[in-house]
Amino acid sequence: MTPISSTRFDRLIEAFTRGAAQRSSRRGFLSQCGLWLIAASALPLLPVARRAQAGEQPAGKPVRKFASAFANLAQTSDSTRCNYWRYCASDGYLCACCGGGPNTCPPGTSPSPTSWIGSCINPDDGKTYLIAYRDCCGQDSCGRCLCLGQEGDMPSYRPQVNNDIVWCFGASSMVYHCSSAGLVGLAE
Amino acid sequence: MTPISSTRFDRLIEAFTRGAAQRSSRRGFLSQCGLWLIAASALPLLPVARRAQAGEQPAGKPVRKFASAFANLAQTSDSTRCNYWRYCASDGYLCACCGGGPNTCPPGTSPSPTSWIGSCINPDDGKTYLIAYRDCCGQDSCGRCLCLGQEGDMPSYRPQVNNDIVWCFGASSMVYHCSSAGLVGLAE
Amino acid sequence: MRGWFAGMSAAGVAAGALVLALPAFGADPDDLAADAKLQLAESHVTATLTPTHARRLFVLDVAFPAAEAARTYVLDGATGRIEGMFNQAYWPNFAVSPDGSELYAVDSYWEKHTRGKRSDYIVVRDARTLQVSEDIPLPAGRLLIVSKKYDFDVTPDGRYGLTYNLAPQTTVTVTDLKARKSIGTIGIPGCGLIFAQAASRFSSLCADGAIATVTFDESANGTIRRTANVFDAKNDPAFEHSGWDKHHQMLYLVTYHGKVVPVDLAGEQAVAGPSWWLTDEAERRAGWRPGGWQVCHFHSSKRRLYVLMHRGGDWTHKNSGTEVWEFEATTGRRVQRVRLPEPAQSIAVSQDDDALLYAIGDSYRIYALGLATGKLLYKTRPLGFTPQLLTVWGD
Amino acid sequence: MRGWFAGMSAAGVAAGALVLALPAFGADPDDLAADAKLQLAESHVTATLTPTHARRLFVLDVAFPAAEAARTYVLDGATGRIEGMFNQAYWPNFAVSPDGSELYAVDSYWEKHTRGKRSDYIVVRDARTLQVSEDIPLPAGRLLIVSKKYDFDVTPDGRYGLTYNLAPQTTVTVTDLKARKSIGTIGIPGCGLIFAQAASRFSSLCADGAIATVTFDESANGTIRRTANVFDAKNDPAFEHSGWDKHHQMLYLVTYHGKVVPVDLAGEQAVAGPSWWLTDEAERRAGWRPGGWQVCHFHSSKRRLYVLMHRGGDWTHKNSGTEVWEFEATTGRRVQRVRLPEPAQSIAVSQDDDALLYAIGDSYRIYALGLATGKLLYKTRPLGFTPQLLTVWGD
Repeated sequence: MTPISSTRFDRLIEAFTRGAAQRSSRRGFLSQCGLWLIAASALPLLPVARRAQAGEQPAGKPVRKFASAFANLAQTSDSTRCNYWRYCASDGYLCACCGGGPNTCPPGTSPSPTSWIGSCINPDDGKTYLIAYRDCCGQDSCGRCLCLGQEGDMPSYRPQVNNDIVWCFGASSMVYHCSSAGLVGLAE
Repeated sequence: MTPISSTRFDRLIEAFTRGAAQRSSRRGFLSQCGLWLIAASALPLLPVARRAQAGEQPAGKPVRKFASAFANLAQTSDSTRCNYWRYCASDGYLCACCGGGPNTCPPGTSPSPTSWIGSCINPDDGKTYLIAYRDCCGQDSCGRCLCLGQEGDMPSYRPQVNNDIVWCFGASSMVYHCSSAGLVGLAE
Repeated sequence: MRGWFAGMSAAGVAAGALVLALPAFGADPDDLAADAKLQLAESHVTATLTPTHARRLFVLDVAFPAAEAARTYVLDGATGRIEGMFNQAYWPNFAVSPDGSELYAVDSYWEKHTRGKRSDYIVVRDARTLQVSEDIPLPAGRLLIVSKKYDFDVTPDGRYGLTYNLAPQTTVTVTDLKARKSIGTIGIPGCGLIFAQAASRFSSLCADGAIATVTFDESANGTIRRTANVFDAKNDPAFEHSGWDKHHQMLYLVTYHGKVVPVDLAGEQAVAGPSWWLTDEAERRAGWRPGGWQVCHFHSSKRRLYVLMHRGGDWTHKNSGTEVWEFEATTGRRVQRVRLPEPAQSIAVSQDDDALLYAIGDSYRIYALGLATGKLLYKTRPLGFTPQLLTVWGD
Repeated sequence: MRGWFAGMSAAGVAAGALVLALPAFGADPDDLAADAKLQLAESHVTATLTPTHARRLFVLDVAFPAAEAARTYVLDGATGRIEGMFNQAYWPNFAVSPDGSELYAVDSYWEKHTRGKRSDYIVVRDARTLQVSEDIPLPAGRLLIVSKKYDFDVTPDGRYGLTYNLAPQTTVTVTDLKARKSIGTIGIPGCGLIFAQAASRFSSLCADGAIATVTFDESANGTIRRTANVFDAKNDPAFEHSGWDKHHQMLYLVTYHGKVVPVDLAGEQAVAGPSWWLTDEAERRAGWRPGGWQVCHFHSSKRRLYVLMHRGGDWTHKNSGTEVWEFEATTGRRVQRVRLPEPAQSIAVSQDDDALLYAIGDSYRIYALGLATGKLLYKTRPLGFTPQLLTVWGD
């Protein structure tokens, strides 16, 4: 694809994604669990979600196979659950519960033309993959399968790593519907 | 007040209310429990409300002091509960839970300039009073204290005795907020 | 820095051929290899629905506590899977075009969601993409009422959409769905609801228990023929959601007390047939009667009537039903009683041969049962805020 | 028939003097006496709120599952009684004017609720009637994000409303609230959030951990002065809802790990003071750290900082807090730990001497506790869909 970095919008994306990519290539703070990038206007609000989150903080230490806490609890078979492996950096309503899938927007919505790249460990092969997180935009909240993610989520004055922003910039509508997560390829 | 019955709108109100009033003056089908007139865009939807309604259908016969089933369960002290005596014909969110009262609209809303007249028994003195039911209009559903009434509720092809219609005709807004119930006086 | 660009492309979405250009990084040694470009392993597409079929289920959520924000969910009725959703607005209606290609939403919007200028439309959507193809204005407005199915109907040929209004006269606005234009309004004094049985004809129920049949022309000039009273509107009114067999132009009025009045709507004037009861005397003594919101539904090719039933006293006509009773509409013979997993407000029946019974439970779950077996196929998680009405293709 | 008329009148509502003219019935012997007219025993009025006071509580419900339909509830903080409600729109903000006379809602509307033309406004409402007095357009738009308090602030003199935007540069739009007009937009590259400390000055937090202070003139020309980094934005960022003492122009940054960085915003350039910890080492080992949505609040005259605390590991900064810890902001001394009846996402403290602590529990109940006693005053029933932010006068 031709870079379209001459527009004002592109410069924003560039600035965002550059920062994100730098972190993703490190064995640091953020790369452990993949990037928690702007994939959704996510929000830790439903009591169910809060409890689920709380439930992931066991008193004792669980057996940890991977550096990523998310990956240690992840599965690769059911994309309608919060712990599907690709969603390590996703936050919001899962498109897979709303008529779409991890890389498909539900009918009546469209993917934001921009996406963030996160990296998630596939627990089956232990390898790290790059994931393109896109919001599907154009209908109000789908309201199904709210997944709350926090790992790597930073305050919104660091927008490139904040998961509360409505990431529909450049889409035909700025109305957030759900969050998707397309597979890019091996991270390294 | 001067009747303003020369408008098209008045003729509707007249037609509605005449029918209603005829029934209310009878010892018949409808007058027992007061009229279930158009006081609200009411709707038996919340599970709580449904259960409450179901709970009012005991297997055995309760002790009945009044002909009105509503009056037999009514109280006169707490206007934020569904069984407050004036609400015998009301249906919807109670204004008394939303910053208003039985005869007061919450701030930011206004009473529909039109009202329906029902008759409710005050269980303290056993007398029947006329009640003016008005919707408060101008904000979306207040969402508090949904009370489901059915007694006297008829299908909407008899609009004067149907409780599903948004009764904000003539108000500055057709958006339903809550249901109020003002005291008119003794019915007889 | 310029050697790098963001992972984005034009949203060539429906084509499904989106290739993601991946960051090619610059000089920072901590970055990935410079100039690396990765293809997106998967395309990122927008799903389209399969063509409308008998087991598609549309659930209208009126969202009572936020009534400006109603929506319709599209489900695969066979599995309960959510296939999509689209927003509706304030106390909307919904219908499917007879050929299944379009969805019609009747909606009222306010300029600032709950205030400002109001506007009313029949919103036409493509049934496979859910994209809006037209907002057809309803200049005469429409009645705002907790959504009832038969405040909107479409003529069997798909030509006209008919919307009910009360402002203050009771009227029906005729919209030419092909020309995308409202063509006029017909007064139906003293009557309400719309049952559109023919290309240029609909019937309504009247406050006195009569049936009014309106035959109209292409300029929305209507001729009304009223019957004598066919039910006792004062003491035993017919449910708004009575059994409607559009295919055979038969309306099976079901009354609060459980009587059925078959009405033949084929002609310019309706003709009522002999009434029968849903219940026998013992069942009535035991308190069995119809109740709920969408109380009845009809299977047209089987000519069967389905009714939500519960035990209760007078004025329990909106109580949820614990059972669905199935009747041969032409004979009044009861075929079976189906006990529901949970009391329900609304039911519908798919119009295919191996029909499914759908129900909206009080917990707002959607249930599906096989009518041949009476077995539960699935229940969904609670859906939306206050799901209210069910629609299947051809109902 | 004309001898009768309906019980209606013009809605002379605010005056409270509505007299209901009651039906005087006609000739039907079954009716009430002909020509009977009854006075309404009560007037039918619209309530107005008392003037804004220290214990009024505003609860912003962002209504996440129907985000177009957010709303703010007005509560009597002393009792938990709902005093009113008004609709907001898509991911809104809210603030009270410094003099308490007006309410400001920052809202984004779509022409058809979720589609069509978008428009952004600061909506001005009278604080006692909740009636809209003006929709001030925000022609440059605003950032759509799950509502955060400091994406909008009002200068202490009440003159300017400042709204944050990211499209794609990060900017602040300056609106003259007295002239009811947006006057311009100021770029704040690399920074976000708005803490308005003076008549023509605000500060923002920057992605690198610096503080930018903008001094602007009446044409919205701004001069930016940045500090060196005052916190470690990469490894231990400061919460967006840190402790903000507008009265003393002091921002108490609270970090994910529980450090406090006091920042003096009085001058043209911010000055950071020595940092301190919310926790001692043993408490940190036990996992105590701040978390939630509106994590902190501040009591200005007492100069006390309140922080929602929980036990958890890294990346639990949005976990609900089980306790609120109270600190002397000037010394870092902990005054008390208040155990909440239920884990909470957001807290606020009334600004009067006998201060109340409010919390939004995970069940969406609002709790109030007396800070002097630690005793629970009340809990409300669950309020709204997803109540998110609390506002008190003078916070």
